[in-house]
Order: sequence, then structure tokens, then C-alpha cells
Amino acid sequence: MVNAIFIIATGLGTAFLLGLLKDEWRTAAYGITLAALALMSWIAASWVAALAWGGAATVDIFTAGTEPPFAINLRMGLPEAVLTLLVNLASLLAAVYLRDTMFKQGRRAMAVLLIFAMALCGIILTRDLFNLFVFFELTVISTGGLILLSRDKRALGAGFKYLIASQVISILLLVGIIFSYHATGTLNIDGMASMSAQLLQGGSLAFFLMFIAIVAELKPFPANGWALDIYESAHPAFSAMLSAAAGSAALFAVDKLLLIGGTQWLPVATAIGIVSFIGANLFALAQNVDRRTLGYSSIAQIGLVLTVLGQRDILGDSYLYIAGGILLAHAISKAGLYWLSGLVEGRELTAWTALRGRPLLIFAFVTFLALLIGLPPFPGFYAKWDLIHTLAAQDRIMLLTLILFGALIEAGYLFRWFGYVIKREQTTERVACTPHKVAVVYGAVIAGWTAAYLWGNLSPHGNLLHTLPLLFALGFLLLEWLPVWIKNTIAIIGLVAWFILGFPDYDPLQLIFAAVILIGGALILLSSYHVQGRRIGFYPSAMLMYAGLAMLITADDSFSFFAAWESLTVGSYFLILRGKHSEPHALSYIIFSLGGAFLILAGFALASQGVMDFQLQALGQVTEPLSAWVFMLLAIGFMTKTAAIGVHIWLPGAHAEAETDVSPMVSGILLKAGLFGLFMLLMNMGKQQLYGIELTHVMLWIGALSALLGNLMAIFQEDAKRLLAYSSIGQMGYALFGLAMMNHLGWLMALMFVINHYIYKSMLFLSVGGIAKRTGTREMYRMGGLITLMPLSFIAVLIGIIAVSGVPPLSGFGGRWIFYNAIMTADHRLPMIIIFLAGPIAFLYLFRLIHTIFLGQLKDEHRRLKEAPFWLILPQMIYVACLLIFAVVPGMALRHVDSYLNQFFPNHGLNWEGLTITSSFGYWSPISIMLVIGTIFATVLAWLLFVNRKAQKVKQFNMVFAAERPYRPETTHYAWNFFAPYRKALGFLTQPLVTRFWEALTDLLHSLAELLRRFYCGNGQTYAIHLLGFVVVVYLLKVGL
Amino acid sequence: MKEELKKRVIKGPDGFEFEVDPLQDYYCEAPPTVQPAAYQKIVEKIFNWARSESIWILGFGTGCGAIEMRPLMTPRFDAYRFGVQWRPTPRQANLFIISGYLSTKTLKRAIRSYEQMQNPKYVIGLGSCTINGGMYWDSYNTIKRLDDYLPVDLYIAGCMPRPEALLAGFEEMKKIIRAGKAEGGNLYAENFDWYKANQKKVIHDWDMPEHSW
Amino acid sequence: MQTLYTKLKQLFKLGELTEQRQDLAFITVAQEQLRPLLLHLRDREGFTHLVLLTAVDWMEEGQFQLTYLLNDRAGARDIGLRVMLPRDSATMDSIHDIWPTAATYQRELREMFGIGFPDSPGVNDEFILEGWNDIPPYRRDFDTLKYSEENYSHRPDRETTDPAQHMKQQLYPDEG
Amino acid sequence: MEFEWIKIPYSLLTLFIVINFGLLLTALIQKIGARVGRRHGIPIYQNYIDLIKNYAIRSSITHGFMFYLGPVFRLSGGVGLLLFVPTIYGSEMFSNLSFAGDLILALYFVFFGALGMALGAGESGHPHAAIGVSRGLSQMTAAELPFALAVFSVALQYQTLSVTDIVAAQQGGVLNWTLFTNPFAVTAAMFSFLGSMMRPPFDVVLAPQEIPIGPPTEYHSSYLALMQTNRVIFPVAKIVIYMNLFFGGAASWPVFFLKVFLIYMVSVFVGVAFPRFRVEQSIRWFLIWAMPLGILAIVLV
Repeated sequence: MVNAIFIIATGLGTAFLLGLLKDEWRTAAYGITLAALALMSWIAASWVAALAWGGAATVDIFTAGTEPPFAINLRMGLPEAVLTLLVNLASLLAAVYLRDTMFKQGRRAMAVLLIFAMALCGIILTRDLFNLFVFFELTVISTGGLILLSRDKRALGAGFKYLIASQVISILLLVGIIFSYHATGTLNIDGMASMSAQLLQGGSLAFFLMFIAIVAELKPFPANGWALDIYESAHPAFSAMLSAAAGSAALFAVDKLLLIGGTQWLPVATAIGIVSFIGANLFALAQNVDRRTLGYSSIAQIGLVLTVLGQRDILGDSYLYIAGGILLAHAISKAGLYWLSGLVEGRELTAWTALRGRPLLIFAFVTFLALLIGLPPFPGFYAKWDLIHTLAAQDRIMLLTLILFGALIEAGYLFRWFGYVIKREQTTERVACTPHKVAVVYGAVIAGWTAAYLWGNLSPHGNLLHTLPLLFALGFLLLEWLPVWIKNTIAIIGLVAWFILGFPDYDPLQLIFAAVILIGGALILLSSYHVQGRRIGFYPSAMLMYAGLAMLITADDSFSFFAAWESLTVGSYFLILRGKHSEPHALSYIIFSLGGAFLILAGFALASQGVMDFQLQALGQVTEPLSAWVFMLLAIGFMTKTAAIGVHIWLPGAHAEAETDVSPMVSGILLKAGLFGLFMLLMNMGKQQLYGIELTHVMLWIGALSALLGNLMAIFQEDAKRLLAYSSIGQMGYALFGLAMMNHLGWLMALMFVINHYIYKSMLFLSVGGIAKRTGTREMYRMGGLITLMPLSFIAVLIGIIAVSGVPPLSGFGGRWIFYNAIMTADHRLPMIIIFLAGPIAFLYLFRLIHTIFLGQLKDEHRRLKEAPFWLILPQMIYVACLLIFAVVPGMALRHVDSYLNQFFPNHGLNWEGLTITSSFGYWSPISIMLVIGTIFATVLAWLLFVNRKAQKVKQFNMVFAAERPYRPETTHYAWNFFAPYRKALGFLTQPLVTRFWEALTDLLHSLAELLRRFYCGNGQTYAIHLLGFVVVVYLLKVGL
Repeated sequence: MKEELKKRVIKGPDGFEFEVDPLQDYYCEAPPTVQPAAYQKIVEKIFNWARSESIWILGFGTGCGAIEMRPLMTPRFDAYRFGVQWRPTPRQANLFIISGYLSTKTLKRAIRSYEQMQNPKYVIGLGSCTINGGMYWDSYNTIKRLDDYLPVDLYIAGCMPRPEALLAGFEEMKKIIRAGKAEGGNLYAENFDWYKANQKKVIHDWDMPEHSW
Repeated sequence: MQTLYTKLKQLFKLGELTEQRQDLAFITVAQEQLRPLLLHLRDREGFTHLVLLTAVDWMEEGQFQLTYLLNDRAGARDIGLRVMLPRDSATMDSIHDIWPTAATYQRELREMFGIGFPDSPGVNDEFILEGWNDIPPYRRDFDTLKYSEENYSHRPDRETTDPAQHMKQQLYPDEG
Repeated sequence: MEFEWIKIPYSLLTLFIVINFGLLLTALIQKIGARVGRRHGIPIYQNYIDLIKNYAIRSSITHGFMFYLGPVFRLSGGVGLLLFVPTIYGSEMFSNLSFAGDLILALYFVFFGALGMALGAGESGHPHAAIGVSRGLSQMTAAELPFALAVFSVALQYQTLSVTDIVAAQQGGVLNWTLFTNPFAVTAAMFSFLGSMMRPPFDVVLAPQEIPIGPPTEYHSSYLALMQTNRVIFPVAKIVIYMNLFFGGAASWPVFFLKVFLIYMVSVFVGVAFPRFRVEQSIRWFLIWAMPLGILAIVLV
């Protein structure tokens, strides 16, 4: 094993060596620099390997051969090894990235870079306070040098401000060290730690000064104005190092210092950390410059790690795992993003649209964002899961809330940025693609995925990258070069195969969901055959969603459930974002979904009480006062997905703006995830009371209101897909209502809605999508009279609306019949009123849908339209067949579920004997109904055909128009604002109060950020005062008060 | 020809351009056909009886005589007891009462309404104006004899005839219908060209299809 | 009325005043005086309502007479302004901007008399007649009987009787 | 309850009786309305003649497939509604096809005809048809609410959804009728009844002067005849439900005729006395006056 001191020695030595070289030998100098950094990285890597897998023990190195305090002491343990590797690798990659700049600036720049890397390694390795100070000074000097590498004019000013701040910090640190030395007589950290009691008696100020100096080095909010200018104006490669390497090193220094301070100082670290995390994230929300955003995000992430450091008293063994996970994710992603920013010309966030032409770079971008946000399967996800669970177990609820809140804001602006990149108008600037720079970026991507794999392996919950569905989804990344039809076939086979594989293990409930998700998903995918080309990005996203869904229904423990939940959320976000105008809607979708997911996370965390391997069945054993809160958190989380009223505003846009074959996926299938979650929740937890209020009763009201308001809003839509989207809110309201009734038939009805809603909503979205494709518009009033041109679409919509409205003989009636029987035994009657009102309103929007599109007047420009593409029609016709079959023999699917539900609610089940289905109250014979109605209809039709066999077929203007004639189809088609009288009477109910509420909330956050921004005036002296003020305030809060 | 009836070139959503000819594309071009009576004489007799006892009048007052129809709905005359009632749309009406003078402009609308009625259909000319122009005999914009333009089954003379005369007219009409002689619809179909020629002679801006279905 | 006339006389060049009744009078004005006069009457004298705008064909004099009848609701009086136009190529300024309803009257006059009102909205659209193909029918040189005979088929043996004579003969045939 | 072939001729017999009864009943109602206006009104057999005449119209036009099917939907809806509900209590013969489903089936089957008719009217392309449908549907959503509440209340009261069982529970004296045992429900339902009978003040859907008779504006000859046939069956079928739920049902045909007539008369009384509501007015009316009664009914039961 090479001695760790050689890392420092190599850096230092090579830097001196470079001074000896001739100025002209640039290539040689550059080669030497790279070699030195590679050597340093190799040494660090070998230590990592030895410590992690080789079973080597932590080594202390004493330079003078004696024990401290008389010698300088370095330590190489696993964390040190990993961090030095990180620092050196980052520097090596930076050196590669900076090739051109290095050549221009010559050997001095290379020497500075080496010194920088060396100094950071020194900070990490040293166990000596004075050395720490020295290395910090070295860092500061080299930082100053490196800042000037930038082409940006502002870099000079930024460097100057940095020096001012650094000097303040250095002075504080030095004074602190002197005091401490005075108090303890040693400079060794471990020595001091053992004497910390003594130090703290007399010298808490001494420790404070050291501590605050190093914390200030982390650029905590709000004393960080100077740092942001660097992040913004320095060369991106350097910003990457500053954020990734220097930040990590400084954090490790804090970690070391906290050894001295002991548990007493942990809350201070926590407080500074969380304030930084939330404050910086808030700031980032108002930014539109990429590097500044990244700077704020760096500060936030470092703040988060600092918060985690502050929790080391409760984290125990998983301390390194959690802190390391977040830190590593931050370092890799931030370095990667800064490097990426070097490839992009413009500095606006929207300028990153330049990446769009390069799928691989987009993939890199997505990887970095996911790393940063902590999405599965990246380290941050595992770390956050463990962190939140530990916090919940230790009753640090406030902190938990704040962390989740900050994380949500962070996800908000990062996903907003991603939306810009994918959807905003592409800039004319090209990506500056020098191969070595791109290679560096890909290096970071590989590092990210490696870290994901490693963290997964280390996780006690199992590696997500070992789960087959997820791998299948990720596998599509490798198949992106194939044409659509091949990928589609593979996807369909995959879905069906997974269903067949899992078939024996599903219980009836899971079977229904699995059939809807997997078989249903395969059916919808049939329609994707109509797309030509390669459709890059579609299949990984779609399959990620399906993988999440498939894993969700088979999840046994809370971790796999949550991981599946996040996967399907992210996958569906990418899917929704593909729509033409879906940028804002996808954003609100992901924010609501992540908000919901965080509630679920918090709920699970509260429920588990520290048990990491928490089975979902154990939800039932959560005790009284806690259980209601757990229930509420989980229920709201799931209801976010079913778009219950109040958290529904993401749905209409997201579903309406999605692509033709995506809308049915996200509506017909994705919404069921929320229902499944609710099923799981209610099954395990049953009824819960909070302050005497029964929560299922509240859900009953929410369901009823969703049904009413969803339906009401649907009738006032002009956009066909929006109409269907609002209708989904209403339908999900019904299902929620059924569940919340907490009786046998209510659940059966909810399940019936799962099946029915999947079938008819997918069908309607497909046919409306096909029509929109042909007519080029989604505004219904622009269509009309399409029945003769698109008869198959018409049949699909006709069958669909009969089924939705619940008119016999189609399957929707079964749902209504079960509903009526269910409410007979329900405990609460008042919400029924709302449901009763909602029911007939469905007719209004359904009729409008079919009338304004297919009936009425055909428009000039649509006279030559053709039927929708075959691949869109095919699944619709299959759905029609399904609906008819399901209408005649509903028992096929339902009787098994019915008997399965007996274990939860033994009473009031249905009797499926013979042809007639009977309940405790009534009876219903689907086959008889179908036959009777069919016979009557056929007889009457035959009679009409007989008496009216010679009817003259006329055209659209051949009608009685008060002795006049119509002028234009546009003015004759009664379609716009179809229910004007209804709007007059009940329109006031559709005031967008909820939308306004959420808008006000986001506005508030934004204006808060704007307000705080004034604080950062760009003046170096002011920043120095901020810094001092920060120090004083922290001191007063901690010590003085 | 009105602007909206002229041919126009339209661009479809897929960018394909094509011509729309409103008169062909928006209106049915088929000429009216003669509708034979029921095959069985006796059936047709029953039908004719039913037709005579259920006279549905088109509620279209073409001239001043319309004012004389309103009292028929009142308690004083109560035409409903004779099986007579008014329908707001020609599709459902059997009897078209041309109530008085008919300007060429109204004639256009009257023709359209008449053609939109279903066979068998009947026309009553009410008042002298429909017979020979009446007091508008020298007017520049009213037609002088209705039967040149529409097949008339019955005239009720007078200027204006009183509601009683109308009731008497209905009774006459019933007799005609029962006798199977009220075949105006078929007459119109048989002599379609002749009627059209007459109509077009006075309607100078003919801007509708040959037959308004 | 006379007082009004005297008052107006100071401001405008007016023709003679014809007092029809206590509350109705007509003034003849020159074509170019009309507009300011109308505005004055509307805004200062309370004649807020345009009752009608009509024309008379003085064929013999070769003139059209336009009559603008205004009503003062508060004062319960009407005033008619007469404007004489040359009959051939008769045109008049449109007043649709003063009273929007005037546009309809002007459209009618355009159709029935052939008086032009440039810039009046929709003035050339068909108003009552559809497909008219002769000189405007309200001009007195238009022979309506001739037109009717040429264009419409007449029922033969139509008799015309004087109603008074006819009824006398019907009711009292003895009296000769 | 099982299906037997004999039910088919029995049902046809019911249908035959009801069609004739309905033809006479509607004529009688019209005559009563005329008498209020001091007219004689139509002859009592006028509906038969009109029906024959309309079937006898020789020509017809069609606007398309759905236009053609609209009246078929309509009439099937009426006939089906009639046959899904037992007509005469205690009579196996006139229990019709009620083995197929209970009260809920009848409630939802009401919409079958309305929906089909609306679609057919829509294909005619006539704006008045669409306006009429828009009005009809709007008004229906509000009018159905009190009825749904009342039905729920009655079902709760008798703990069954079977029409036969509900009627059975009301036997044994007038005071056992739901009318007296659950007056709020009945009142709410009767308000709703007014709204569904297409008589004033809730007949703005048809509005002959404004949007010539609304949805059926393009229908004629045999289409119209089918709809007329439905017009005589449908109200009776609907009243049968009301009669069974609220007024003790009928154990014999004479009682049936009497009760149907009297219930029909409720809407006639209101109709001849009140002018027409606009749609938004009637929506408000139902929500303000009828819905609270319905709520009371389900809360108090």
C-alpha cells in the first residue's frame, strides 16, 4: 500500500517541478500534471479498494515518526480514501476538461491546480488543526488563482471578494486555533477531542471560532454572497471543483471539528445546515442564470449534508452511508452539471435547450438532476430514506418537515429547468462539443451510475438496480437506436411476460390491478405502433412508469413500495413532458407528485418508528395517536395521485397535453396507482380517528366533492382532452368515495371503477387523440359532423359514453348498481347528496363530447378527413369488445374479488349464483338486461325499417331553418359554450379557488425569494459584513442567549 | 349568388387543398319523386281518412291572412276539435296555408318550406291575393297566381276570409283528402321542371338547390 | 317653433319654415347645412331621436326630397328637415355616425330610390328586394303595372269592380 | 325470479294495455287542459288518428345513421322502462320482465331513450336540436337530484331495492303508503316529477315558438310516430315507478288507471297554472326548493 502522504507529496512535488520546466514545454507540463493527478487518484483508489474490500484497517501516519502532539498526523480511513479519490478524480477530470485553458495559461495554472487538489487532500487527511489551517490557506490561494482562469470579466471582482471573505475566515480560524492550543496544549484533533471537556469549559469561544470559520468556508446561507459570484463567474470546471471537491473537503473538516465539539455543537450545525438548505433553495427558485442556480443548489446541498452531520448522534452506523450518499450524489452531479454548463453557450437556463439535439447529453443531464434530487436508484434516494426514518424515529419531526420542504423546492426548480431544456424554443447556438469535455461529462455520468449501484449494494433494503422491471426499463436506453416498432414489440412482450410470470402469485386484488397495468398497458402500447421513427426517450420513460407500477402492486415492505412509487412518478413525468405544450403541466404534475411522495415517505417513516425493514402489513399495528397521522399522511399522498379535489390542479393539463398514446397511459393506468395505494392503506389500517373526526368520513366528502366538481368543470371545457381529464377527476372521486365507504360493496364498486375507468377512459382518450390528430385541433367546437368520416371512432366514443354514464345495458350500469347497494349500508348519508348531484352531470359533458365532435355540422376543412390511423383504432375496438363482454359477464372479473373482499368485510357480499346477481337489497341480471333491451331495440328498428324503408338521405344543410338556410357550418354548429344556462345557474361552483390557492402559494415563495435577493448586492465589503454578522448571530444564539 | 354559396378552395388540416362547392356538398341534389299510395286500396282509404282527420298546419304566416288563423286556436273557434293543429316545423306539417299576398321574397321561403314538408302535403291559398293578386294585382313584387308556383289544393276566397271561412275550408279540404284527390306533392314531383321554371322566372337571384330537401 | 326657427336662423342659413301643427314644423335646408344643423339640434336643442328618414320623388322638378324627422321627447315636439337633391346621380352624406339607425333608412332609400349614401355601413346590401333587376321601384318613372304584367303571370278573366258600386249592387239591386 | 317464455306474451299484453291507456290518457289530459282554456279540445281518439297518419306519411328523409336510430332508442327506452317494472302488484302475469333488474335498473334505464334521442337529434345538425338537448340535459341534472334522494330514502326506509318488495311493504291501508310514512321523500320526488313531465313550468326544452320543439325539430313521419308512441308509454311507465314507490302500487287495472291518472294530474294542475321557467331558473328552483326536502328525507328516515 502506498503511503497516503504521497498524495500530498506528489501534488506538491509536481507543482514545484512544473516551476522548473520551460515555458514552451506546455505539452510536457500538461502531461506531467495529468500524470500526477492520475497518480494521486490511483493512490486514493487503491486505498478505497483496500479499506472497503481488502479488509485493511484505518491507518494513522505520523510525519515526524512520533506521536502527536509532536508530529503532524494524517489519517487514511474509508471516508478519507473516498473523499480524496473524489477530490483527485474531480481534479483529474477538471484538468482534462481545462486542456485548452491550461495550454493558454501555461504551467502556472497547472501548478495552481495541483496545489488546489493537494490542499484539499490535505484538509481531508490531516488530523492536525494547524495543518488544517495551512491547507485552508493553500486552498484559498490556489482558489484565487484558479478563479482568474475564467474568461468572464466579473471573475476578477469575484476573486477579490473571495479573498476578503477568506481573510476574515482565516483570521477567525487562526484565533480559534490559538485559543484552543492555549486551552489544551495540543494541536491534534483527536487529542483535543479527548480533552474536549476541558476545552469546552474555558474555551467554548475558541471552539466556536474554529467551528464557525470552517462552517463559513461552506458558504452557509445567508453569509455566502461572495461565493455565488465565484460560482457564477469562474470557469465552469473550477466551479465544479469548488462545489464538488472543495465543498466535500470542507464538510469533512467540519465533521472532524465536531469531534472536538461533541454533541453539544450538533444542533448548531443542524440549524445552520437546514437554514442554508431551505434558504438557498428558495433563492434558486428565483434564478434564471444556470451557474448561479447551480451555485445556490450547491450551497443547499452542502447545507443538507451539514444538517446530516448535525444528526450524527442519532444516525449511528448509517451516518457515513447517509452523509456520504448525499455528499457523493451532490459532488458528482454538481461537477457534471458545471461541466455541462461549459458546453452550453448561453447563460440563461433556457439556453440549455441547445442540448436537445444530443440525446446522450440529455441523458447525462437527467442523470445529474436525478442524482441531485435523490430519485431512485441513486445514492441520495437511499440516504434520504434512511435519514427520514431515523429522524421520524427520534421525533425530530420539525427537521424532517423542513428537509422534505426544501427538497420539494429543489425538485421544483430543477424539474422546471429540465422542462425548459426539453420544451422551450431551441436556441440557434450549438453545443460546443469538444470530445475531451464531453468525455469528462460522461465520466461523471458513469460515476453517478456506479455510485448508484454501490449504494444500492450497501443498502439494507436491496439494490434497486437488481430489480428486473427497472433493469428492463433502463435497458431501453441501450435500444434507443432501434425503430419504434421493434422497441414497441419488445415492450409489449415484456409487459405480458411479466404478467404471466407473476400470475400465480397475485391475489385477486393484485390480479385486477396487474391486469389493468400490464395487460392494459400492453393494449395501449398497441396504439404506439402508429408512430414512425425512433421516438427517443419514450420507451425508457414509459417502461420506467410500468416498472414502477408493476413493482408497486407486488411490494411487501414500505421501501420497495416507495421506490416503486418514485419510479412510476418519475417515469410518468418524463412521459407527460413529451406533449407539445406540456411543460408547465408536467412541472405541476411532478411537484404535486413529489409532494405527495414526500408525505408518503413521512407517513412510512412515522409508522416504522425506526424499523428499517417495515412490512406494509405492519401498518395495522401502528398505535393509536400516531396511526391517525400516519393514515392522514399516506392518504393525502395517495390522493395526490388520484387527483382528489384540492390537489387536482395538475391533472387536466398533464393529461390533456400529453401525447395521443400517453394520455390513456397516464389516465387509464397511472391514476390506479393512487387507488392501489388507498386500497393498501385502508386494508391495513382500517378506520382512523383524529381529534374525534373519522378520517374515512373526511375521505368520503373529498371523494364526493371531487366527483361533483370534476364533473362540473368537465362540462365547461372546450378542449376534448381536457374534458376527459376533468372527467377523470370525477371518476376517481367516485372510486375514492367507494373506498371510503368502508364496506364490502363500496370496495367492489371501487374495483369495478378501476376496470371500467381504465377501459373507457383509455378508449376515449385514444379516439379523441386520433381525432385531434386528424383534425389538428382539440377544440371541440372546431370539429363536428365527423360521424360519417370516422365511424369507428364514433362507435368507440358512443360505447364509451354509454358505459361512463352508467346507462344499461353496458358495464357502467353495474358500477351504479353496486354503488346503490353499497350506500344502503354506508354510515354517512350526507355526502351521498353530492354524489347524486354529480351523477347526471356526467351526461352533460359526455353528450357534449360526442355531439360536438361527431354530430352537428361538418366543417369545410374536414370534408376530406380519413378515419384515425389503424393502430389507434385497433385498441379501441378491443376495448369495445371488452366493454361488451364485461357488461354481460361482470362476474368473470368481479366474483373472485368479491369473495376475496369477504375477509375484510364478511357482510353484504354479492351472490353470483345463476344468471342473476343478488345483493342483500336487490338483484340484477346483466345477461337478461342485454337480451331484453336487444330484443326490444331490434323489434322497433325492424318496424321502423319496414315503415320507413325509402328514406331519402340528405346532406348537412338540408334542414328546416325557419324557411331560411344555414350560411356556414361554423355558424350553424351549436357547440361553443354548450351549457351556457348551466354556467349561469351553477357556474359559480367552478371558480378556480384551488388553483388560485396554489398559485398564491408559489407566488409567495417566488416573491420571498425576490425579496431576499436584494440582500445580495454584489459589494465585497457588504459581504464581509454579512459574514461577520452571521458569526455574531450564531454566537449569540448558541452561547450568548 | 351569395358569397357563402360560391365554390371555395379550402386547406385541410393536413395541408391538402381541395374545392368545396356548397350547393353540391352541403345540399342533397336528388329531385323529388312521386310517392305511390299504399298498395292495398283499403289501406290507402284508411290512411286518407286518418290524414283528413289529422291536419297539421305549418305555422308560417306568409301574409296578412295569418292574422285570421290565430282566432282558430281560441275558445271561440277551437279548430283543435276538428283534428286541426299547428306545427312549428314543415317537417311535421301536412298543410301549408299561404295566407294572403306572397311577395317574391317570401315566395322563395314558401317554396323552401313546402319542399321540406313530407308527402302527402297540401296547400291552401287563403284570400284573393293568392288567386289573382287581389288588391296587389299590379304590384311589382307579389305573385299573382299561386298555382303557378305551388300545387294548390284549395282556395279560400275573400279579402280576408273570416275564421269561419277557414273552418269551412278545412271541411272541404278533408273531403278532398278523403276522396284521395289531394295529391299535390306528387303533382309537384311530376311537374317539377315546370314549377321550377315558373319559380325561377320570378325569383331572379335563385341561390338555393333545385329542391330543398 | 317660431322661436326655435329664429334662433336657428342666426346660426344657419335656413330655408322657409312650414308649421304643420303646434308641435310639428318643417324647415328646408341646403344639403351642406344639414349635418351641422342635425348635430346642433341633437346636442343643443334636445332633438335626440331620429324618427324617420324618408324620401319623396319630385320627378317633375327633377328633385328628390329627403325628410329627416326628429323628435324632442322632453319638449314633445317634432321637427322635420327637408333637403332637396338633384334627381339624377342623387347622393347625400350619410348620418349613421349621428344616429346609427340612420344606416337602415339609408339602405332602404338606396334600394328603393337609388339615392346614394357613400360610407353608410352595408348600404349596398339588399334590403327588402332580392335579385331586383330594374330601376329602383319607388322612383316615379318606374311603371309598376307594366313591370307586373311583364314579370308575373296573371290569371285571365280577372274583373275589377269598384267596391262601393259592387256592394251597392249586391245589397240593393233594385236601386239601379 | 326466473325467466319463463310465457312472460313474453304477458309483457306484450301489458304493453298493449298501456299503449291504449296512454293514448286515451294523454288525449284526456289535453282535453282537460283545453277545458281550462274554455275550449273543447281534441277528440278523445285524436291520438290514434295522429299516430296512424304519421305512420302513413309516404316520404321521409334521413340525416344519417344516428338520426335514424334516435327514435328507435327513444321507443326502446320507453318500452323497456315499462317492462322492467312490475305493473300490477301481486300479479305474476303483469310483473313483466322485472326479473332482469330492480329499481336501479329502471332509474338508469330512463336515460337510455333520452341519450339515444339526443344523439339522433344531434346528427340532424340542427342548432335548435342541440340547444334543446343542452337545455334538457341541464334541467334534468337538477330535476333528477330530489328524485334520487327520495328513492334512496325510500330504499333505506324499506331496506330493499326491489320494487315488488317496496310495494309489498306499503300494503294494508292507505296510511301505509310512503306518501304518509315518508312525506318529505314523496314531496321531493313529486317536485322532481314536475320537472320530468315536459309540462310548464319546465317545458323550455321544447319551446315551440323559440326553438321549434327543440330536439325533435327535424323528426317527421314514422320517426315522429315512434316518438309519439313513446310519448304515450313513457309518462305512464314513469308514473308506474312513482306509484309503486310512493303511492302503494296498484293491485288491479282499475286502481292502476285511476292512480296513474291522478298522479299525472299533479303535473297538469301545476302546468296550467304557472308560466315557463328558463333553464337556470328551474335549476335553481330544484336546488333551492326540492333538494332540501330530499335531504330531510334521507336524514330523517
